[in-house]
Amino acid sequence: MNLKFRILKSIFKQGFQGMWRNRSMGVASVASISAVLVILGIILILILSINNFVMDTTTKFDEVQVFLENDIDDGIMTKIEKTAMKNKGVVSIIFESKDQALENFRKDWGEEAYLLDGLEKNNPLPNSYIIKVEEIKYAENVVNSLKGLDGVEKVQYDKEVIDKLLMIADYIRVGGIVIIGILVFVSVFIISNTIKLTVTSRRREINIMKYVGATNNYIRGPFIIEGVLFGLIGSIISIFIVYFGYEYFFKLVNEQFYSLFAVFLITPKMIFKDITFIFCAIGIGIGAVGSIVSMKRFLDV
Amino acid sequence: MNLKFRILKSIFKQGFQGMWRNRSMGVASVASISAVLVILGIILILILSINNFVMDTTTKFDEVQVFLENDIDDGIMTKIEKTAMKNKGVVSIIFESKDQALENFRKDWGEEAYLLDGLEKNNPLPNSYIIKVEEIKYAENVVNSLKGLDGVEKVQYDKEVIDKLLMIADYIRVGGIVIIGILVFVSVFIISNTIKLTVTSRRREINIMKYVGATNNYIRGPFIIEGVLFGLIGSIISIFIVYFGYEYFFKLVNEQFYSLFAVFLITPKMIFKDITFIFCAIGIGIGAVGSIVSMKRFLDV
Amino acid sequence: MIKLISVSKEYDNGVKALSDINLEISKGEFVFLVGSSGAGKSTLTKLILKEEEVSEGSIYLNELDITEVPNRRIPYIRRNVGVVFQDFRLLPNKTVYENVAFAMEIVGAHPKDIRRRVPMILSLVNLSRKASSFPDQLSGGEQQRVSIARSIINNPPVLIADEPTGNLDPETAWDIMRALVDINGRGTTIVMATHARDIVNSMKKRVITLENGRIIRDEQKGGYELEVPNTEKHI
Amino acid sequence: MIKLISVSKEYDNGVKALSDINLEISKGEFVFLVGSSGAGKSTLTKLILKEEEVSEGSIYLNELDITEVPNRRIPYIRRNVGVVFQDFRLLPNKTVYENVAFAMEIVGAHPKDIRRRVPMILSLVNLSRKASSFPDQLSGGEQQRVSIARSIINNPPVLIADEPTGNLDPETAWDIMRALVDINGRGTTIVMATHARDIVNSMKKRVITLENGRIIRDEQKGGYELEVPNTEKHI
Ligand SMILES: Nc1ncnc2c1ncn2[C@@H]1O[C@H](COP(=O)(O)OP(=O)(O)OP(=O)(O)O)[C@@H](O)[C@H]1O
Ligand SMILES: Nc1ncnc2c1ncn2[C@@H]1O[C@H](COP(=O)(O)OP(=O)(O)OP(=O)(O)O)[C@@H](O)[C@H]1O
Ligand SMILES: [Mg+2]
Ligand SMILES: [Mg+2]
Repeated sequence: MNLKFRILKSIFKQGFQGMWRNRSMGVASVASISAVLVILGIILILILSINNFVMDTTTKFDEVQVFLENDIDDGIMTKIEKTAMKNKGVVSIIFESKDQALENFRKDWGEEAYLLDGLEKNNPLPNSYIIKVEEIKYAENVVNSLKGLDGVEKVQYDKEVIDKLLMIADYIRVGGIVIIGILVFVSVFIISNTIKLTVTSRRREINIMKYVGATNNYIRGPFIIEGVLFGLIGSIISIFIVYFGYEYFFKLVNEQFYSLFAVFLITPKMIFKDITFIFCAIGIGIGAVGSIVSMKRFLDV
Repeated sequence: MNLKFRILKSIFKQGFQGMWRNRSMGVASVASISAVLVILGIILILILSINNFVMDTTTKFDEVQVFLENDIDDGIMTKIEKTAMKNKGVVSIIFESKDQALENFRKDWGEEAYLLDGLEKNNPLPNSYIIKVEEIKYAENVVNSLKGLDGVEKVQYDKEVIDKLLMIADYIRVGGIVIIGILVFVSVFIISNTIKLTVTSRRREINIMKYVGATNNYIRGPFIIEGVLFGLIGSIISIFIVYFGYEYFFKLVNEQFYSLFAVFLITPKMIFKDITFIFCAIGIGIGAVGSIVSMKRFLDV
Repeated sequence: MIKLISVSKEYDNGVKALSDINLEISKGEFVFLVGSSGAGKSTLTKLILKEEEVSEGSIYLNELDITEVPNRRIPYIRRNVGVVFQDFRLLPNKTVYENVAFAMEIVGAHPKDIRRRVPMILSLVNLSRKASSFPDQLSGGEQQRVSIARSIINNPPVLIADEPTGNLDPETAWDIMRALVDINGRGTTIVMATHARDIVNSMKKRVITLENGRIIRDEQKGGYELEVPNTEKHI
Repeated sequence: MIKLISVSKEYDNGVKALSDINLEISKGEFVFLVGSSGAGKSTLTKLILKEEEVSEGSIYLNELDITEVPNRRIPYIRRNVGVVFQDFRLLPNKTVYENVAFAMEIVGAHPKDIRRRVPMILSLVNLSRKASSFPDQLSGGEQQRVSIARSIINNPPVLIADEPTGNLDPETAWDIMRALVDINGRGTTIVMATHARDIVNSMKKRVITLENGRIIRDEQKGGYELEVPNTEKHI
């Protein structure tokens, strides 16, 4: 027990010492790790923002409109309202009178609004309920529950547009995951390669340790600690660069272009935790695993 | 002359030999270079595709509609046509009768088309010309030349939408250039770092050469050649991966989702030349410059 | 203690460095290994340390056939063998003190023992002043003495020294030899490959002479006598 | 040929390796440099090669003050000085043949000359069979001989050999010495740092003795006599 503890302590000492004494190589290696992670961060933000934008757009279509028959009594209307509210995900239900509807049309149409002139007297538009749902996926149920109900003439939602948007969102999500997956893979590859180059340049040292009678674990230990520290430092640097860089950019965009872009962009806060987690995991993980794997070859002596 | 040539020849020999004899390090270093360039390639494609998509969308708005007064004679119409055609960038000019316009409205409106019922008898829509321009920027001139002309009731184009789209396109282009700029910078950094690690691991060799009386240029030569070869191999590998990988992906997308995505995506052919050029420039350039810079420190002995 | 049974070593490039070596060294012996450059002395020491694998034959260390030992166990075998390498093999990023202490740390020695023993051994090889120097700040002979210090720090039962005096002046070389004799007197088996004719001749120990990878002479209380049967022309 | 005027060398870590060295070696001389381990022999050779900078004083090589020479010119100075390094310094990724040929290639020698001369020198140091081996496939003595071969391949006006026989058996060492004498006879100035008492004593050449960074003796036809005035206790 005491022996093991002493050996462990000595391994840690060697690890920190080794890192310090090889700092010129270490700097290059940490810099590469940071650089790769910065790239990963930029892409992550890019893809999350695109995703965000698409998701944001879909929420603009998250309503179901229920057109009512003319002249129905309050009982029927209450029943429709209640049925609608019973569905999961319903956020609000708003009554839109036929006059209001015409007015809205007029606004929407803008320059072509004159086409609607003269419709006021014999307004062909129906009264309706506009039901907002929390997320688009809840719309389908609402529609089904209301269809065929007494007093309901027609239930309408932008199924086509929504389906298309959801599909696009899906593809972007899948595409994003694929791209990020590739990037993570490539980052891992570059980082482990960097570690490999660092370890390779010290193969003679590893050999000497072996010949003096150090066990593989004893030799590996300090290198793993070094690798982990390099990875950790690299990821911390990249987290700082990505987070503050993006915060600066985000502010700039917000101040200069107001809402135009801001809605598309994911907020720095939202990504901070993810990035910290992902980066540390990659940096430290690859630092450790990379050291172990790249040493394997040199330990067989 | 002959002496210089012999020395040059010997430098080349050493370069190729050095690359071969250090191939295990070389593999790691080439792999890193390729990996970085592959990332760059993916991002390049992503950004170009987004740009493409936006540009594509703007071309959907590249038309000006000229509404005509009722019952004007052919002379006036010819004159309008001629004036329009005189503008730069006009591609086609198509007459749309009021009946045709109503029919189009009906199609566009889909479910709400019943609102138009009864308008046939007293069609309030005007006859019009639809003028297609090559690029959106030509629209403004067309509009100005036609405004106020005899028989022209109104000239309309989606100025607001178009301006917004053009602005977005601009921002995306700038943002894309910035991101790609950062990426190129980071790639350069990683590659030169990798070269540095490779060179550092051979500092002893460099020292020995110096002590034996080799000039700095003589020592540098083979390393530069090695660096260039590593860079070249790395970029060729990455060009292959990116090009064929993307071609495969592009085909897949085209087959599975038809036009839905295909229009967004830049075609592999379109990027091949750019990627080849950029990658080779980065790979070879950094291979050479990286070697020179990282050797500097070790040559001062 | 050390027993080689028809050991041969052929390197990957086809060089036959040792052929059919049979040899037995008992516990507590002091053996010189002599032979001209390239005769196979270092190869023999490398085989005992399992730095290289035998091509044929077996090597017993303390009754244990080390050619059969699984990789995992090799470090523990090496700890029983102190080695002075011909090319020193010091860790470049560790000071003299740390290089010597390293051999104790890997076996988990107590820090107190390390702090006591390392300075002692360093003063034995006359390097106390250089404790905090790095190997590339040392002269050739100083590096060699660090390697010697490291090899004996753990009181190994076997000590293999590959030309431990090649970079030392005669005076210092004799200091080292006295130290080795002292260690040998306390029970350590010593095998020393050397070219130092004076030393071999005056020590009157067992001398094994190698030539072209074969043992051509093995004498108790022998001397340094090299016949080079098939030399190429001399200038 | 070589002239040192009140040269001192203090290393970055404060070690004073040489103090106030005054020395003149004429063209064609053969000089032994002796002294105990750490006396400053290698430091002296490193200064002449400009591997290290002097702290004080000047060094003239062929009337040229090399301490004043701009960096750019250093390689051309080094080409006039063949060196056998104490630690050999062979290029690990080049074969024996290539290591030796390298010294010729950097001066732009004609390939025909290289192909003729390299095998000649390799056979001189008895390494013809090892021409295509890499340094780490050689024994210590073989590496040393490659280093010797490389140092003399260009017929340099000055040859500095830092313990060129440390890893060689006496027989081979004498072969090398004979070769050096031969080269010296053809006009090359030779400075050889060594611990080989036998060789120094029988050659009857000029012997410069260093102790603690100072010249304590400088004798024509001298012998290897080291007094170690202030040694620490011996065991
Ligand atoms: N790794 C290797 N690969 C191939 N051949 C080798 C290797 N190591 C040594 N040899 C060859 O094996 C032979 C014996 O080498 P060894 O190092 O045992 O000689 P040695 O007796 O120690 O010589 P020295 O006194 O010069 O150190 C030599 O011919 C050498 O060239
Ligand atoms: N790079 C260096 N940095 C600091 N001190 C050094 C350096 N090189 C040598 N020394 C010290 O300078 C002194 C002289 O060293 P030098 O190598 O000249 O000795 P030497 O006479 O060649 O000894 P040996 O016979 O052991 O090779 C020694 O005390 C050594 O520790
Ligand atoms: Mg040997
Ligand atoms: Mg020396």
